[in-house]
Amino acid sequence: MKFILNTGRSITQGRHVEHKFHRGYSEETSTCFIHPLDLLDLDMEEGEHVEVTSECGSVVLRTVNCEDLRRGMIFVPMGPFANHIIPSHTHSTGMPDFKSIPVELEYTDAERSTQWDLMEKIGGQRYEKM
Amino acid sequence: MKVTLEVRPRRKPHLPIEAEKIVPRTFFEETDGLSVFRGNKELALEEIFSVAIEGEAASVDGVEITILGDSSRIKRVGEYMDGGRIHVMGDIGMHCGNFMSAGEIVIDGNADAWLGREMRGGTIRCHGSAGDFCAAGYRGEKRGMRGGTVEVFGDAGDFTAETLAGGTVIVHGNAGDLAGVDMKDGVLTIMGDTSMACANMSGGRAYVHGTVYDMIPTFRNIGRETVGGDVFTRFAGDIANRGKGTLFIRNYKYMD
Amino acid sequence: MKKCDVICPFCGCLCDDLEITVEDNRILGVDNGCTLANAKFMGKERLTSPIRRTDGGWEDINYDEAIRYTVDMLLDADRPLLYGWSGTHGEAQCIGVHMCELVGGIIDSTTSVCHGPSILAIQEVGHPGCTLGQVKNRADVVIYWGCNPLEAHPRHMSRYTTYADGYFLDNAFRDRTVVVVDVRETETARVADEFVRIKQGGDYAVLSALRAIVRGKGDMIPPSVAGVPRSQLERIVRMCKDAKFGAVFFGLGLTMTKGKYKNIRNAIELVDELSRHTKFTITPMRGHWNVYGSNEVFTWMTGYPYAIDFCRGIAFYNPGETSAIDILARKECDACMIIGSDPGAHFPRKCVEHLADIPTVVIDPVPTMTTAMANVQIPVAVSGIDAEGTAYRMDGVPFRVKKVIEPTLPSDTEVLGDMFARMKEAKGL
Amino acid sequence: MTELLIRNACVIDPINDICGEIMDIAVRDGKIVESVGSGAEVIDAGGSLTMPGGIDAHTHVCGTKVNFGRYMSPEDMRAGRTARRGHMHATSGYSVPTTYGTSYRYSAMGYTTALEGAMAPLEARHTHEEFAYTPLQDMMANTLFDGNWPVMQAIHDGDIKRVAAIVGWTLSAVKGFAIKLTNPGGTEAWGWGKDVSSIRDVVPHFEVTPAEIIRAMIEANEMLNLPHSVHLHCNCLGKPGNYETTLETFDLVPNTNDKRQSLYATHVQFHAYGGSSWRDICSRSEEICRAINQKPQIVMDMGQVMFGKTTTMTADGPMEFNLYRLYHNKWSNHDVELETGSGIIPVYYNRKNLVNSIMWAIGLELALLTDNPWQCILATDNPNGAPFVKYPEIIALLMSKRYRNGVFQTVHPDTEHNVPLAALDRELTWKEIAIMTRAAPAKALGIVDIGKGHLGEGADADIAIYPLNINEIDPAKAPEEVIRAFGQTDYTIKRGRVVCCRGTCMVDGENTTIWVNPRISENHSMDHDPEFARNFDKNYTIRMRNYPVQEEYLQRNLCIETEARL
Repeated sequence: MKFILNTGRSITQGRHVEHKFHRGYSEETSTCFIHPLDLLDLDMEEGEHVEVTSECGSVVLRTVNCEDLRRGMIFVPMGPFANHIIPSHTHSTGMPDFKSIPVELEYTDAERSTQWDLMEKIGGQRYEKM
Repeated sequence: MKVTLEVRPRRKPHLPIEAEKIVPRTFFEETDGLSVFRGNKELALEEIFSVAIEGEAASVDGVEITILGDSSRIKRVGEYMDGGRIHVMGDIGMHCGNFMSAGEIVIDGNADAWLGREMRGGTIRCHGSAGDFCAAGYRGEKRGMRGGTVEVFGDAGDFTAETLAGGTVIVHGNAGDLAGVDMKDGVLTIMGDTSMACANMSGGRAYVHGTVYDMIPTFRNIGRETVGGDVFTRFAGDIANRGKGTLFIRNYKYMD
Repeated sequence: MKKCDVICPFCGCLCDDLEITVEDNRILGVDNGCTLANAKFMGKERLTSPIRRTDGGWEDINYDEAIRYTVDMLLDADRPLLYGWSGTHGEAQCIGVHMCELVGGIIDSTTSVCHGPSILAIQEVGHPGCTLGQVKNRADVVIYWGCNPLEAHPRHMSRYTTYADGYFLDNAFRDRTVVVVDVRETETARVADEFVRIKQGGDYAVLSALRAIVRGKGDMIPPSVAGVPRSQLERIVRMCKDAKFGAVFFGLGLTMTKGKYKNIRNAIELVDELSRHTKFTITPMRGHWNVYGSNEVFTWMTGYPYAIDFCRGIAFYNPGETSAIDILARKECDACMIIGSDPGAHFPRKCVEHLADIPTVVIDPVPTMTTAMANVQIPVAVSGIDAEGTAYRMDGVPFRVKKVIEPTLPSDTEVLGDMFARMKEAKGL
Repeated sequence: MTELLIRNACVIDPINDICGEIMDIAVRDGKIVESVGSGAEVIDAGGSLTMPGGIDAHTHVCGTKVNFGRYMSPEDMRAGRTARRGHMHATSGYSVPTTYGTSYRYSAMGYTTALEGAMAPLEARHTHEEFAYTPLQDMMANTLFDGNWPVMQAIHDGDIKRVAAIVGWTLSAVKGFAIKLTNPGGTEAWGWGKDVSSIRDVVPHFEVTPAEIIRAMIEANEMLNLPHSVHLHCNCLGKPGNYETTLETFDLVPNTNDKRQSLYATHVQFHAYGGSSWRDICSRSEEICRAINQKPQIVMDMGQVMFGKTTTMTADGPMEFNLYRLYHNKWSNHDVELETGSGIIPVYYNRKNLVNSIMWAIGLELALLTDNPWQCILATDNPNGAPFVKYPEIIALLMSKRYRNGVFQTVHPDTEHNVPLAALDRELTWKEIAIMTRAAPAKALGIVDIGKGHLGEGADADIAIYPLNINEIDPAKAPEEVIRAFGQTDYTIKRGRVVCCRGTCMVDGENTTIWVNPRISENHSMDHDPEFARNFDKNYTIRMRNYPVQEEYLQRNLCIETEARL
């Protein structure tokens, strides 16, 4: 099903900004807030995972009901998960479309990655000394 | 005088090359010791291009520059061009034809952003597509392109003809968001579709032969009018801005 | 021991009334701070030594090696990018500009992914603004547009707007009308007097409609604009015109959506139009702590607020071309130094991928997502906790942030100062 | 110990009554001395005009408002860019250059000291930060009090001592130099989108008038024994007919200080308009100068307008909004809580425009009609009337009737019916120019005693050597020589070091911030006033404890301590 992806700050994301290797950060930034009726249409229950796919990739997120949203829009707190699928095009303004990306949602039984997994996938090296 | 510049392969092919020297007047005046920049490194023209020059020119208009190879990251070609001809066989990087006042630039491939920025005169024809801010202005400057013609045979990006203040812009394909935004004068023609066309326009004329999506709600519908055999809806605006522009549209759709 | 009137180093509000309890050079508690401030002050997971990426792991190195690596990297590069700056204080940003000028690189701050578009708009039409105290003491209409202060700037409403006392308002909470415009019904929207729910990407159209209504041309507006009934727009315009002092705050909901900086331009022009009827001001909700300071410093030193390209010696400015996202996505830099920000977490993947391809140094107290992309990371003291310096609030008011504990690591100023000295030496200056 | 000897200097030093004498100047450790040893570095001035370093008594170059002018103007930035070279950093900008740009260009013109015209106390740290990056001039900051709440409350209560105590506390807290009033009362009214239209209007809520503010501040200024007088940007700037307000304001000023004026009226050109609208605006320079000539207690600066592009910026928020409505160009505004306002718009002064032509003429008339050059300082209210790089042209206009007439031919043809300029034959002398650009500013600012504006023994060795022989050049006949020479010194010497040589700056530089600290007895100090502190923390959005500018912002600095008489 087609949705518009919106990203932004959340207070939990903000609390973890200086603690990005914590599980809490990973949890929060890999959450897909979605209208309960949309979830119903997807034939899914809250807490199940979705694969969210944009023109430039896909990522697995965990669904959470949220009636703040209009139907057809999902919200993902800003972070490495959302950015995994956000196109880099800025319309030559310097600013990517962090808030209005057309995406496709599909149920998946796959596990979510960790933030370090995502980084390693694109050539990074995890740092887990702490 | 025929100048042929063929782009050589580079070790860091993505780093842009700034080549504002590639303009007919430079070659008309002096062909030796020309340089271009890769980032902070000044390089001889020959390091980036294989250069061939044939013949002499009696005036700047007698100089024709042909650019071959992958020139998609070569920026500022034709900046301040005041005569002669540049023919780009492939794609061209940003800022091609900045401040151009006369002469002709023909691009067979695509042009990157800011094609013909703040152009004053002359002609640019781009047979592929043009990037964002095609025929537009500079940051903070009230007036963008002021004269000349930019014709794009493919699509054009967002903010096409932004702050247009004179001259003619023709896009044969579609234009991105906000074509003609803040335009003040001049003529913009889009044969395909665009969205939020001519927002905040204060003067000039624009024709959209396709559909305007997310039509700005503050244009006053004047009625139907036939232009060149096609029936358009004529709008006046942008009323939000005391605008005195005229917008002709074949089809439009508001975001209601 | 309690330290009073401490300035928070988290968001652009720069709340300066925090009380920090310190014993044995350790922070035990934070009073008056929001949850974000608490997390920042109480954070314990700092790096204690510079690290270098090895084949499949990390090793500790000393400061001398780490600084040498960075200096060599920047001096060797054809087009280095010096990015970040919002998490550090002004004095360090000044050194950063000098470094960039000397090596011939590009300097950009997190502005380009927050209020860069606002700056582009301001450069077209100006900015009718004010300090936050004007709003606190006078504003009877407050509009939050595309922002969610309760989550992003948790004390904004209690210090400066809704819940703050106002000198000219008898009962500030009752006498102020708060309007929220958003696509989501956020926490902030729920406490507002009026919530305007707008369709995604419809901000520009709604702003244009409001401008036309203010100008008395409302008759031509379609009955619904981007999901908002005309009657609601008309009500809001009445509210604004009747205000004694109106204040608009806007966030990334306006800068990151369709229309980009032209949305902001439209919002500013709406405020200009309203200024003909009553007092109105507009303020961007700057997010990352000292991001506004980076704009101030870059501006007085280079002439431009962000995205400055010194490769050709003179300053060249063209966001969209010289801004960090574009440069990384187009692979147009060949080395990168990152300080006081985390593009690994906050940039689109394609940009982060390029960081993995080029030599990258991160200057940051804690491991971040960008750490994964770094060749070297240099830990430093945290501005506002164990380092001091200047920071600018979202409204341009400068503060001197203090140390609340004694540092065990060098500050940004010291690390960058050392780098700059070595660069000058290498260049024979 | 470093020593320098300037030989064969043709010196004009009005404060020491030296006019065109060929002499040597000896310098030791940054000060002018009687003589130096044989090991001193020698500069042969070869008979060139040598004067104390220039002092700009009113310029906007550092701080929040100026920086916002830069921030919003990338098109101005690209109009003047230079790359890093030697000791010089990269610069950008024309009308609002970067701090380095400002500093280098002033230095090339022989200017070594400048007064920032307007600093909002709340944002003082910003001004001081920029001072640190304006390395080749000693800097001081006018501190804005035009809409200061506690001050207006104390004036309303009739408690001038309290006014003085608040001002003293604030100046010392923000490391300011002098009291600046910009459209007094008007900036507070602008907090509601309103303005005052005369000095008798009542400021909303605070129930005081501009006249009361001005008078009280003059009195407080003298109680505090400040080196400079009140520095006033009169009400009604830029409005046709405003000369009446200006004259009424002048009538408020007592003659209370025998060392200097009691009021400094800044950019008076903008306050000398007759008429009732833009259609019948005319010059009232004669009336203004008649008043000035009768009132030694007032010193003014010209506020000269020059044709071309510039940026206007002032704390006078409502005035800028009026300009915006006139020009429809971009407009910025920045009100500062409890203190003041500010506004910025770019303008283009067009010689084909009658109003602009009249403005241009009025500035010159003020200088030519003021009998005593000590009472009229050369300035453009940089960048409001014109960028300071236009000073050499202004000097030429004042020294050459022929040049003036030539330019007059190019302005709007109706100008001559609205201004007396064409009838003025006066041509200023070298000495008068020296007074208007260094001696009078030093005296008016009260910094002669700390060694500014003259070349006597003990003075700071701030010296400008211009490539010009005054015995060979007739300025009336060779204005282009005057412009060239004043545009670029052979040597600009600051604190005994050559800092700029033919336009190239030779050192990184390190300026001095000059500020005042009035000593106020404990029982009057705001530090011990619980009511002040309570209201401060209640009304400001900054804690009182975080408000003062910390020592860290003063690198080199010179504090003028005064004894307050409360």
